[in-house]
Amino acid sequence: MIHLLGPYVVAALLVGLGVMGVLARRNAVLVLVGVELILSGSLVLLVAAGATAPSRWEASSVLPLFVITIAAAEVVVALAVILTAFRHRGSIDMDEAL
Amino acid sequence: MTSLDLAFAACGLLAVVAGLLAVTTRQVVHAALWLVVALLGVAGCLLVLGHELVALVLVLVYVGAVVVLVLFALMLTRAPIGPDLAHAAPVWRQAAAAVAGAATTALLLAALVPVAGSAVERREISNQAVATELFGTWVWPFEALSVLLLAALIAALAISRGRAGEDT
Amino acid sequence: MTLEMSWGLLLPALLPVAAMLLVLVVDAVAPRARLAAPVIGALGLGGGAATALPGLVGTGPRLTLCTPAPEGRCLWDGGPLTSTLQVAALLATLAVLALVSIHRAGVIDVVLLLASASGAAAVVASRDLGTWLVTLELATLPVIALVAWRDRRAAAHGALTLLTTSLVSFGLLVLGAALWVTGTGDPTLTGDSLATAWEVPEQRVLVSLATVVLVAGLAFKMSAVPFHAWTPTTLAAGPLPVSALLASASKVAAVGALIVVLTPYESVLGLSPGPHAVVAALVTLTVASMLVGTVMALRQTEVVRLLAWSTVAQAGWVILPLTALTAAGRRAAAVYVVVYAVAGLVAFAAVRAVHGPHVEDRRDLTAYQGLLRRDPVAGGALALALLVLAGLPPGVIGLVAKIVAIRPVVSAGLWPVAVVAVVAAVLGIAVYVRWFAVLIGEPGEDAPARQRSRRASVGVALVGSAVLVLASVLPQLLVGLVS
Amino acid sequence: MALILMLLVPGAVGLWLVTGGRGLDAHTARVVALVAATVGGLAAVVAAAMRPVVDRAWIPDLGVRWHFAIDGISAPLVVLTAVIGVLVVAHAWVEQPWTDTHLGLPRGSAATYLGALLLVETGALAAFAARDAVLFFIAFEVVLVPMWVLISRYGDPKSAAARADASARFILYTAVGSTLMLVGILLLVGQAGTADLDALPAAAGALGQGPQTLIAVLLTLGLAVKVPVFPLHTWLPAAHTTAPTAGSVLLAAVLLKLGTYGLVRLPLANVPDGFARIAPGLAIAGVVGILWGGLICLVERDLKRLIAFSSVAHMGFVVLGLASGSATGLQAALIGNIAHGVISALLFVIVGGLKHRWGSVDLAVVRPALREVSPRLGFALILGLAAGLGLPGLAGFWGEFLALVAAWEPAHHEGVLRTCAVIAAVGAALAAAYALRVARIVWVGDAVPDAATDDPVAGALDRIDTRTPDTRGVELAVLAVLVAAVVTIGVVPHTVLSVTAAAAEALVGGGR
Amino acid sequence: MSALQVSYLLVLVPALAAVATLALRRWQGPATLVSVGAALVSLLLAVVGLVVAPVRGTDLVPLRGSYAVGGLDLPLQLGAGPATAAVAAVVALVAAAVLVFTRWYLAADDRLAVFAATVSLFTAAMMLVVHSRDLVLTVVGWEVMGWCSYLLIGHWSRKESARRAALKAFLVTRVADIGFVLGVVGLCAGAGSTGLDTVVAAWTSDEAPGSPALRSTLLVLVVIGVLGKSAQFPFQDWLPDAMEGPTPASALIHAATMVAAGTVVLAQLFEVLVLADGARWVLGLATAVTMVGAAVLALGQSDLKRLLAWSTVSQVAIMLSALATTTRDVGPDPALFHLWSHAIFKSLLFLTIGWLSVIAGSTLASALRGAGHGHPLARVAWLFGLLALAGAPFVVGGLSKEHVVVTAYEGAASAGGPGVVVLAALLVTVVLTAAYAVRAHLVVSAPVPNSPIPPLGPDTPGPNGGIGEKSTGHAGMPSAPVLASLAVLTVLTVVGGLVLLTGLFDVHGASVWWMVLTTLLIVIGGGLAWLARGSGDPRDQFVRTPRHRALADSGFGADTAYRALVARPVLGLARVVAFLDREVVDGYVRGAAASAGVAGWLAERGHRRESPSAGLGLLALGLLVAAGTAVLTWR
Repeated sequence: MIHLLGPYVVAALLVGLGVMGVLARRNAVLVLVGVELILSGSLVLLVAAGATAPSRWEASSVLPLFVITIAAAEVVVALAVILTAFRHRGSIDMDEAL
Repeated sequence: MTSLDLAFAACGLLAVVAGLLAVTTRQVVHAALWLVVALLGVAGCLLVLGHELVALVLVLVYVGAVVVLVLFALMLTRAPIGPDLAHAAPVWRQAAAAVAGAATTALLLAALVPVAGSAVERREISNQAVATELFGTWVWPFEALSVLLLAALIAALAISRGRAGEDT
Repeated sequence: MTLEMSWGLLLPALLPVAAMLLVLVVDAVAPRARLAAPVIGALGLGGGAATALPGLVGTGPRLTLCTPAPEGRCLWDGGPLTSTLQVAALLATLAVLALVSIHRAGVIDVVLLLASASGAAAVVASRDLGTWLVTLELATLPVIALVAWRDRRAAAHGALTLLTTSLVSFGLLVLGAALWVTGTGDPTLTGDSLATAWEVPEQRVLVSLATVVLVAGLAFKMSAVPFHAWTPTTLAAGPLPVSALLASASKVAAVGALIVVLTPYESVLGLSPGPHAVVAALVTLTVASMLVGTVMALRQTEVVRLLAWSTVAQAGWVILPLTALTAAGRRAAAVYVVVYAVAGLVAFAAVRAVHGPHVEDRRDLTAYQGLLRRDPVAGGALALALLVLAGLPPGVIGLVAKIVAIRPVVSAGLWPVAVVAVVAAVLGIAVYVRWFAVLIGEPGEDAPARQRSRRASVGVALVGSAVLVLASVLPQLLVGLVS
Repeated sequence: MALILMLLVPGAVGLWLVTGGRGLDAHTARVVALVAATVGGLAAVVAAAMRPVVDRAWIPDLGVRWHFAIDGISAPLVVLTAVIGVLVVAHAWVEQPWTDTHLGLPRGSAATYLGALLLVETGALAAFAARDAVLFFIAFEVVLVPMWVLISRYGDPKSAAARADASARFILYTAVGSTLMLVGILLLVGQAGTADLDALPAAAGALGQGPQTLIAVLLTLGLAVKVPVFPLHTWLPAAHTTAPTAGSVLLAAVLLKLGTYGLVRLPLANVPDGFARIAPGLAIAGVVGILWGGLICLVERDLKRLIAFSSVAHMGFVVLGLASGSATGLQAALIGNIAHGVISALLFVIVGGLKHRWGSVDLAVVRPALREVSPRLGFALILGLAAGLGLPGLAGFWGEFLALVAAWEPAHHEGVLRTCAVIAAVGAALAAAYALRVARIVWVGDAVPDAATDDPVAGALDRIDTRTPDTRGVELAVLAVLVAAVVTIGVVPHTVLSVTAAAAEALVGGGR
Repeated sequence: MSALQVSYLLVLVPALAAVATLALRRWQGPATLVSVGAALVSLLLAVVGLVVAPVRGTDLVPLRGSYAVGGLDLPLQLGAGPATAAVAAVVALVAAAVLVFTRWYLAADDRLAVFAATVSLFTAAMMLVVHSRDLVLTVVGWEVMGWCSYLLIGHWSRKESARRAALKAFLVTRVADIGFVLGVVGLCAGAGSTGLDTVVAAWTSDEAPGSPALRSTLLVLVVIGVLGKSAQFPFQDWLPDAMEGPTPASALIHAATMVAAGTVVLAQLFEVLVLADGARWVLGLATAVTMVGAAVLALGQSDLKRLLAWSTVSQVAIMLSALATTTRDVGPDPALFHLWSHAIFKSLLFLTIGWLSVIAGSTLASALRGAGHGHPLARVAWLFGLLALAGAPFVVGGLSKEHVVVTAYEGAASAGGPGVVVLAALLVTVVLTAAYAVRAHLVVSAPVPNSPIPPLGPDTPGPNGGIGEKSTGHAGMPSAPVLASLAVLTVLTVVGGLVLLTGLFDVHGASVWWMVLTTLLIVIGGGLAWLARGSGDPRDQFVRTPRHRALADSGFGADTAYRALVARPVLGLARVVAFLDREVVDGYVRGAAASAGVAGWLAERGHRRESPSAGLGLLALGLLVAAGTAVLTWR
């Protein structure tokens, strides 16, 4: 037996922290960290949906797998872009205007 | 309050506290490391919820690959080992970010809590079933995912190699 | 699990992928064959568009990837609306490929364009969250790379902006998807899945929130205010063809994705779109986009920035009919975005024909002084595109598109929104007529020299203009596509 | 056939002139344009007499059809537009804005100018003939860009800023109106389920009071900009002052008519109850416009602006007639519309000619008496002024008189409309005052100093070309046609009234 | 030829003549011949009309069916009755005489043909008013007359005073026409038709379309228009100024057309007018004030042409007063009869003074002293004209004035309307009229030989603001046709009263007692003037100081009052409105443009930092907005 309140609260907190991280950080890499937190919060939510009742086509298991993979792909591109930007701008400060 | 609840609470607490530190710490490398902790906490949560496969993938992909990449990126962009003063955001902005985060949390809680209901039986999820669905029903997006990965690979390669001077 | 699958319907998305793989293979086998990649790419895109054509005329359901009845759900819908958007996205990508110009297009350009095109073609047809998420990112991610991989400071900056916003938008999309699954227990974006959740008030709230978050995430891709900040930076900094891609194919994909999200609501809300959260969110987006985009465009003198802000404004116009949450509104949005994509492409192509590939050129409005006399072909195409964007005859199709866009809103009783649209339309006329006035003026002395390698740009501009003229004479050709 | 010819010939030739034919030399372009305008005009006259119908699907998904027909209400306007179309093209022999160089810059080609004229004519004809609400809107919009080109490109060569301001005002202002009207049309069409103007009144008649009022407000607001009704008139003086003569003529004689015609066609015909509800407001705006325009004309220095403001006043009478809601009022509005078309066209041709001769039409500049130096032009001017002040026997009288009668005995809101009638009658006296002011200054040369030697403006007098050449040739012909029209409508108003009678009766449901 | 056909022809012939004359204006001679010929044809027609004039009470058959404009019928019919036939005849006569005179008087004018055309048009308009059986046609003729008077008065447009006088004449009458048009509009709208008979029938029936108060108001409005056109108080001042026009124009305006039109119209509306006490009071009071005031002013004028002008004002007031006082039984014919007689003697007077002024070079009394010497016909014409003006018994003017006085008495006796006031005013006026008539005669026939004053050019005003007459370039002896027409008019002045024998005018017999009384009054007035004749202008005995003279010449300063009360406030208002239009009404346009600009500026400031994090900041904003709307609106 498990209460669903727990996962929901954790998910909400993680997403909130992620939003905060995205907004507060000036370092582009650390913005990524915030995004990862939002994603992990969402994962908790997704998984919780499948933990108690069978979701259609096991979506609550499959979708997290997709999300993790997409996120990995994104991170790869993101880091490449960040490195390029660093190469050209000399910094990855998000506040730096063009 | 069941034992599962307790276990979940522990993992969740770990994840949240680590997440908080990850978004607030001044030391960029620490932020990445705290992220690892937070992700481990999340993985624990997933385990408690019965999704071993997802938890495993999370740990493998995120902790094993993503965070390492992040660390590399931090190094390559010459992040200081100590507190990163160059990228310190002003206090008002941190406060605003905190407010935005809190608002998001509140919004989500306001929507989620009413549907939480009472304790329910945890469902056993068989990896067999997941695999069947993944390669049965979900085969089409799964293939699309592979294309995405390929494209991302090429993209990352192209970006990091660059092409000097020329423009389209 | 067995899936009913008809390959024909999947071809619009599959052919570009196949072409992409083929390009990679050819490149590996014969790296010297420089022309191979663009040609294969063009064939893939053209073929994809061609295979989508039957959907334009076909009647009856064109569903595939369906699970068995009775609880069957389909993951893919290749109906007329989808096919229209697919054709538009694929052809727009083809036009961008042409703009990149055959000689310069490297393997990487082609591959990334193809990947993006297949993502766009797939996302508009998807009916489940998995496909939707994956293909939406497939449509987006290569574009970021396309912006970034040219080795320039401005491009890198633009890419960084695009990247961060796109990452956050992805986070929002996933969050929205999670909420949706939590609310409905169903990963498909269909009316059925929504209807069951609609019965329970708490779930209804949850689902509404999910949709709002999804809409917010998509607003990034559509560059709707307030999720638009990347647009002027990225469009102005990136290569012109990629900006054209962002303004056309990417926008079509984003609108398609938005339509996918909103379609379920037609069954539950369409009849009485009152003060619902989803409607409120859409109205906010459309009003803010239309007004801010136009007002900002009014002040720009750099033409790409002007086009970028006009993209923002047009995003508002695209969302406008969707606020009605009716089938008519959905179709209207498709028509509008297609018209906009064509006109935008023509405008970008004309700009490229005037300035050439060098972004560092002074792309100022003054460079267009008297263009219609100096360069009747590019000038004429640009003038037509501007009139279409402004919605003024002889750009009748632009006017028809505006009528089409306003109609569902008015029918749904949201006429105050329509009145805001009136203001935006008038400001928009001011924006485009300002440029148009420069075009038809007398040539100044300091006009930039005519570019040499501009055949491709002029060609794209001419083909686009031909489409616009044809559609102006017979709007039914375009309007009728989606019904 | 006649309908198609009427729309196709000027439209196609106009489009060709502004695109492919821009290279044509001025003479060829003029001949081509004149032939096109004449053929189109003849076709229009034939169409107005034969009343053919064209009806085929265009955008089935929007329910929009190519549905053109001419009825009693549009027939006089179609003929007016056709005649004015020929006249403005012919006027290109007199005034040639493409050669008016300022600062040594050429100003576009003759072909573009003539093409724009033809396109405006086409748009107006299409709007008058359209029997589909959405089609009407599209045709309504067609005139915007060519007219904008005429103002911004071929307008007053002296001030580029004024041209930009006036043309932007014109296009944005009218776009506000037309888009509001579009919202109204779409609301109407959506509620009634058809866009066919023949079927709309019946379909929309069943609407409730609320929707009717809303639709009427939107439509009326939108169209009031075009009319223009006070206080939405401020685009008009700027546009008139800046536009070339032909542009002013088209603007006054054709484009303003689109507004009133639209008011008749859309709100009055389709949502009569709603229109009746807002009629008092409209009537008040109309009479305020009468007074407002009349008063400004008493002190306005620029003659073109003055005539523009007098247009505001005259259209006030038309609006008053419409607001009365009776068949008499409708007839008054229709004949007032036509009359204002020919009178203002006449005045603008004259004033344009004067501006051409004098360089400016500032009334404060001392000039010789027109009746002395160019009697024919002077005669035309005094006739135009007399018609403008509503002298019986000339065109302007009938619209004003009948509007007053209609407002005195309206179909609704008797108190408000009677008051409006009284005020409008006062406005008619103002019309006399400003018309005579112009006559006194221009026609009889009030400001001619008796002794030029001790006059401070004597120096200025020397610079002015006092040998104002009299009108001749094409200009004379244009003036003669307009004068004939003014007198004919004035003496035999039944030429217009009998055409519109049946349709007007049908529109307001058979009399009062 | 039926009376109807005659009436149509009487309108058409001068109108067509006007067009033809205008078309031929390059050739002055033939052009004027055409108009003179047409005038003579009209005269002939009018005489025929007198013969075929229908018997009283006969219905007129319309030539064709009526038009309908919406709910309004427009019969647009003409008609003729005995009185109208007589009025038409005198109009035709005066017009013909004026045109004949013009050909001589303006022979050297380069715009002679235009003048003649205008006169023809003027005549046509008056004929239209006279014969109109439709209020719209009445308005048409009414306004066209106003316009023609503008053209005629302003004929010498090289002269500032003429330009101003023309403008003033038109504007003053036009302001009064606000009332006229409104009244007509109200009457027609109420009756649902513009046909005169329908309107009269509707408004006199028991089920009138409006309350008696409304009826009275509408007629007051009509009366206001009439007061304007007929130069009655408070609109009187335009008429003396109109003397700036050429003398033939004055003759036409004063004698038979414009100022008399009000009488004709009110006579047409008589059936309604007698029911409208308010209108009768307004008319009676205004005319009473006018007839006395104008007579006083006539006595004090330094310019004989202006004297005649004021006498016109006074005489027209007498005509109109008859309409204000007459009872239903008596009817409007006394007024029309006075119109008839006034037309004859006033045209005679004007043409004579035109001739005299050519001799003297000015119309100032000082210049005209003794101008009658050497021109016996002129002296005789002048004498008989003045006799008629003064109302001497048995000449035409005396007869008609007698009838007016009797009418006023009967009106006062039957105790309704403003009869008493009018009667008192009439009696005072009789005295004053006799006085200024005697004065006018004394000036012209003074034994002092004409002092040679050089003829004045048209562009230079005469001394004291007098009226400079056009030099005609001949020695002052008119052509034979002119002399003939003067003779005809003189004869008619004497024997015109015989028209009463034809029964065209339906008037009651005059009372011998009243005749004796008025004769007495005339003798008193004339005697006083004769006694005061002194050595110079007899006026000097009445008006001694220059200040008073200036006051008299300026018509008690009415012009100043017009400027102060009407012109200046209106112009001030116009300036205010122009300012408002520029700064306030246009303000919202510019405000919209400016606010778009400001919004753009603000938005641009908001987007100035194109840093990646700015986008994220906007995201936060967007999220909060979305959350807010979601919370507020979800359901």
